[in-house]
Amino acid sequence: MSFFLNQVIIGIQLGSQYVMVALGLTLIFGILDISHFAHGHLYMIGAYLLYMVMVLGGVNYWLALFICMAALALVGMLVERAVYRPLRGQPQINTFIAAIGLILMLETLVRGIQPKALSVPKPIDKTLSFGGISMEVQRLIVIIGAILLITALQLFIKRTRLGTAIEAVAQDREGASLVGISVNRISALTFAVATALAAAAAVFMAPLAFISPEMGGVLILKAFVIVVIGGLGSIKGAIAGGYILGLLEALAIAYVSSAYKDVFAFAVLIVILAVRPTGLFRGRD
Amino acid sequence: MEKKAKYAKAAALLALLGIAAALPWLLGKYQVRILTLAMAWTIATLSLNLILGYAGQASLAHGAFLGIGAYSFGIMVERVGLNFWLSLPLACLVTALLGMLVGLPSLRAKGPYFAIVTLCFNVIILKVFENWNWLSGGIQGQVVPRPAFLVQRWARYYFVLAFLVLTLVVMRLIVKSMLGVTLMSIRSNEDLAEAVGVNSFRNKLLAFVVSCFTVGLAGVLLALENGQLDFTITNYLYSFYLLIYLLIGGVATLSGPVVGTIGLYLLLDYMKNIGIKGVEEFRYFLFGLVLVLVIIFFPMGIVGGARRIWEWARGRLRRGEAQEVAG
Amino acid sequence: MRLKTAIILTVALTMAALAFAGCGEKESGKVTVRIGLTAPLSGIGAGYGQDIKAGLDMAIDEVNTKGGVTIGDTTYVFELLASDDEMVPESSLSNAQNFVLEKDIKVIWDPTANTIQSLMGINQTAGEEFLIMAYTSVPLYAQAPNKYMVTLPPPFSVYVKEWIKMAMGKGWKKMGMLQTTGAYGDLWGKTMKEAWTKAGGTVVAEAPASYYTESDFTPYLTTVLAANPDVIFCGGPSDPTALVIEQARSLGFKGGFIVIDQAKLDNIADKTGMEKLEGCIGVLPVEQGAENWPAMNDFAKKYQDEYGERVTWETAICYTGFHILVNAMKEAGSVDDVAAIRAGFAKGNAAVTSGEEFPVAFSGINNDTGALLMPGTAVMVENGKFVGMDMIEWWKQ
Amino acid sequence: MTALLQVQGLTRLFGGLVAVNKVDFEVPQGSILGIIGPNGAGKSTLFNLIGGALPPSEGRIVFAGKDITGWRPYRVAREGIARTFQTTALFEELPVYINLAIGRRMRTRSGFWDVLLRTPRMRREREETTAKVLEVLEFTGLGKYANEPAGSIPQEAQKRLAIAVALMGEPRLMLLDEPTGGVGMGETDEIIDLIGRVRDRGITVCVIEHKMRMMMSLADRMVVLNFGVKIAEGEPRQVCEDPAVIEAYLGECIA
Repeated sequence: MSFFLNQVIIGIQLGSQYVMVALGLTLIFGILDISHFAHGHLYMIGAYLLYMVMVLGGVNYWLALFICMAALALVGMLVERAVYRPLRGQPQINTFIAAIGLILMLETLVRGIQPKALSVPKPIDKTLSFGGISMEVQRLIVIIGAILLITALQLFIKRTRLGTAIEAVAQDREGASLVGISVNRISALTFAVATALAAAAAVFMAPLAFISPEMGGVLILKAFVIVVIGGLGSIKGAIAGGYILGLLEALAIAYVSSAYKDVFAFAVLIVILAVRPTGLFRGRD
Repeated sequence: MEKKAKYAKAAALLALLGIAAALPWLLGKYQVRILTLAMAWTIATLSLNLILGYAGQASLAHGAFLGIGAYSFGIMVERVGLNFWLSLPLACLVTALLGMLVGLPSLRAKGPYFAIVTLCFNVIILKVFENWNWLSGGIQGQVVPRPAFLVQRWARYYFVLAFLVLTLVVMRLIVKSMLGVTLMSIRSNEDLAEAVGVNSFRNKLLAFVVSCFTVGLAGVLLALENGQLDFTITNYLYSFYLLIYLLIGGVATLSGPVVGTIGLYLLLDYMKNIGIKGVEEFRYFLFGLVLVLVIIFFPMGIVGGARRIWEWARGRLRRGEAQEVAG
Repeated sequence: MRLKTAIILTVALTMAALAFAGCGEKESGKVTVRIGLTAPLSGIGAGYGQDIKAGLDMAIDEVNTKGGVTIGDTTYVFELLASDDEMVPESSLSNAQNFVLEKDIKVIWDPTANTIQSLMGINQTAGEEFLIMAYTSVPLYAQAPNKYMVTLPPPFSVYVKEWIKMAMGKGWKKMGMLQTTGAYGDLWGKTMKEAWTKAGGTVVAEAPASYYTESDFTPYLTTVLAANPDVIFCGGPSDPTALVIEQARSLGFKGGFIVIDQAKLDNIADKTGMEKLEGCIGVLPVEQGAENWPAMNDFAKKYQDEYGERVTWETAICYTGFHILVNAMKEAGSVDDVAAIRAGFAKGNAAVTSGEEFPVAFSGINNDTGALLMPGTAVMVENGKFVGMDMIEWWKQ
Repeated sequence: MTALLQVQGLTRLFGGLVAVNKVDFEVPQGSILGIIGPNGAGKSTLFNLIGGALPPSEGRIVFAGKDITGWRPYRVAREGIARTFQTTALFEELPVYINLAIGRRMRTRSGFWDVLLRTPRMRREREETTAKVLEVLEFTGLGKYANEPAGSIPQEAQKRLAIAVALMGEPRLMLLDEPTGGVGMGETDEIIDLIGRVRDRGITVCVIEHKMRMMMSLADRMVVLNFGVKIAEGEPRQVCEDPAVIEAYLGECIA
């Protein structure tokens, strides 16, 4: 029983990471209709930023969290301005190609500068044990961090003027431009928020694993699937989808087959989409 | 005028075919090999063009189907010992059949939802081939024996060239027929197409199955050229690459896939073997840059862009003539 | 008229310059021999490929600065052409084709098990033969029926028996398996499982993981640890292996590890510290080899100076292997007759290197299989130290 | 006159919302039925239910004696019901003549193998389609736009094109959703004239409009919807004087 519970908690932690990345992706998709496949690679850049700020710069972990979020938000806005804005009005699949181009550029660049894997120390290097379950403190930080960020995002969208504007555009693009909200500003802002979320995810996750140029590629695939399963543009969907995938993986490793866990997880996702062809929470078409 | 243009086009195509036929005698063995591979990939891109370019459904499972076609051929010839000429169409049929099984549930989903379902399928196939050593041949892969008449490199070149021409002819027949127009109507406005009596699901399924058959053929040809296979042939990255070739070349055209695939394939190979250190190391950076720039400045791909430039130039020319007459 | 002359002159001069530039082939009467390397130079395996390349670069540099090698009445210098294959067999095939057909290369190094097979499919083609210098420990390659292939490191089966002896000596009976997935990991897993159960042990849990795509092994570890193993069999590339060990310790695992040969214990120790490696069984770290082979010390130092990192087995073995190749060419009296070069390995003392002179001592070659004879050494971490066993001269067993 | 289309107790729920509530009406053969009502009255939903784009929650749709409730749109279309959409739906990037040819597709049978083998059937059908396209181009006066992409011709011509595409399948009933919507006042005459001529070809027509004045002259009968409920039905004049209608329209139609 405690083994099952252990796997569930790990699944939630895996899911937390997926949710943080998928949230940004679903915001960008819902609001701007962009298949921002390079999101995972911005996450990777976030991890390297953490390395630079914390290991090379000697800054405290928690301060580094905010520095990385702010810095990566800027990078996100830059990407939006340089790559996606010129593509506005083009078919969605074109943004997908541009995103792949961006992925290739970012990954090659990082690898050219630092080909070897790096690691950052844990801010609290302890393991907690209770009732037969043992887990590192850092994993709790990931789980709690994700919950805090989800709440913050909800508050931002529901309580602030800018946030409501974002939601307005998500619901009706033309309507929003009629009310006088600048689409350019919303677009830049969405990227800033989404990328800051990715940075937070990277900062939380980096001490648990190691940092490599490839770390974004695997993650983005899962995050994108989550966004679609949840329903494109649906925040609720991204949250639910992220935790579902995390749990599926953790339980598949334990009870199905570790080598075939992706086969199992992705097959379940296909079944979900076959039953609900527009995602768990009906997203935009 | 119209007729003249038609003859000019036919002559240009014939000349192109002539050049293609002469190439093995002008180029080195390595270039012949690269061109053979590029042509096989072109067939794969053409197959994606049918389902994505014309029917408007972005399949991200073509990497998987490419591998399935290649492996079923390899297994039939090497392990089962079937005759070459029997295995070739059978491998394509197996791919098409699997395409039907995948298409039946997945084509009900639309747009990005369909793309993701197919992507999930591709991931599953990749993982199965990666982990199931009996199927993939494990570390030693799957040997693909070649028949005697394909032992020579130039023979394989002509073999693939023949299939490329055949694929182009069939695609043209489809695209220029009522069937092609029906597919385009689904791409353009599926609700309206249904409202005017088009069974969109059936037509999409047909396009998907034909597309899978064709990508299976591409897989067989790749397997023949390489002589061996391993699980990476089912990688979903190949689905992405086909998408890149298609969109950079020019979607929903017949020349786009040819230009895009051969152009980009040769570009990557050139950057790798040019022998300049920076270029080789950062070739994917440059490749990515090319993708971003082309898609920003030529949203309709190289062929679409060239067409627009040509029309613009012709328009200017005509206006110039008109002004001269007026003056 | 004058302009035309000027243009013609310029063109002629440029072409002459280009022609001379292209003539690097023969500098001061020496002929350049090109050697090919197809390896992962970018992507996940980049570090590994770069280590191989470093060994070859160092050896070639050394041979060339000494003025090259004289065979018959010609003096040869060497040039390494390295091409990235990202560990994809199709790319390595293309690289090899490019080397052979375009660059006239007769010897190609390939350090990844799954890409070697694709080279074996083409290297005996009449008129396009080339020699494969295979850096792989997969045992089936050490017995491969390929006329033109030489394998460098010892086959991994060499270690299995010793490792099991060490582990059983500790009283460990229950093994959990968490090795890398894929064909290479599967082969390892199968070999280990068979030998372990045969020796009287039991396998209590199996959760292989993809070391190339996973970044967090905890869900695998909890699954394995739930079965209370005495020892965990793990390994893939060094970085993720270090993570597996570190996370296992974080979860409170006190037992030992058996680490497959792909992972380097010294690199792992750099990440985790020796304390967490207690009870870890694996392949002797490269610098410990200096106990038997004194030349290793100088080599390691030289490498450290040049590359700023600790040397690896890949670098040391390929460095020595290149010298053996040159010996074989000398014995063969040819740099381009593939059959003769391959035969040259078995002539005289071509494949015998002394530990006084080279970082790795090879004892020759098995002329039937093409396997170079390098002893393997198993070690175990005890009380914070690598405790080595004797060198295993597996070809004598 | 027999009823070509019978709608009985048709209901559609969206979540808790009733978009169409137990609506009954009949359309006699060869007539023009006007369906009017304020915005959000459920008119377009009604067409979506008849056309098969949405499955009804309750009720029956009988067309020419056949129960077609819940059929997929393409089967409904093949049965002989053609429709246009409120926001003009065309195959925008395709030329006008191809738009028309697609409208004919359901009456042709050549498939994949005919295309590959270029069978006589395919050639025959191609000729038939060409003839029909020319005929409909002539009938709708769209000849001069034949080669232009449908999305680039004037708004009013697009409206006529939508009707032309519907005509290509030789329907027995045509459902027109705001055929003059978004068209300037001066340009509606041609469309109204076209609808009249469509009826003269023997095709029964249902028109959604909220320009009531236009319906007065065109429709033989009218059905008025408000909040998904049918509030009136009958001759145009009679419907217009109905107090419930006047209330719903805030007296708009009295003028």
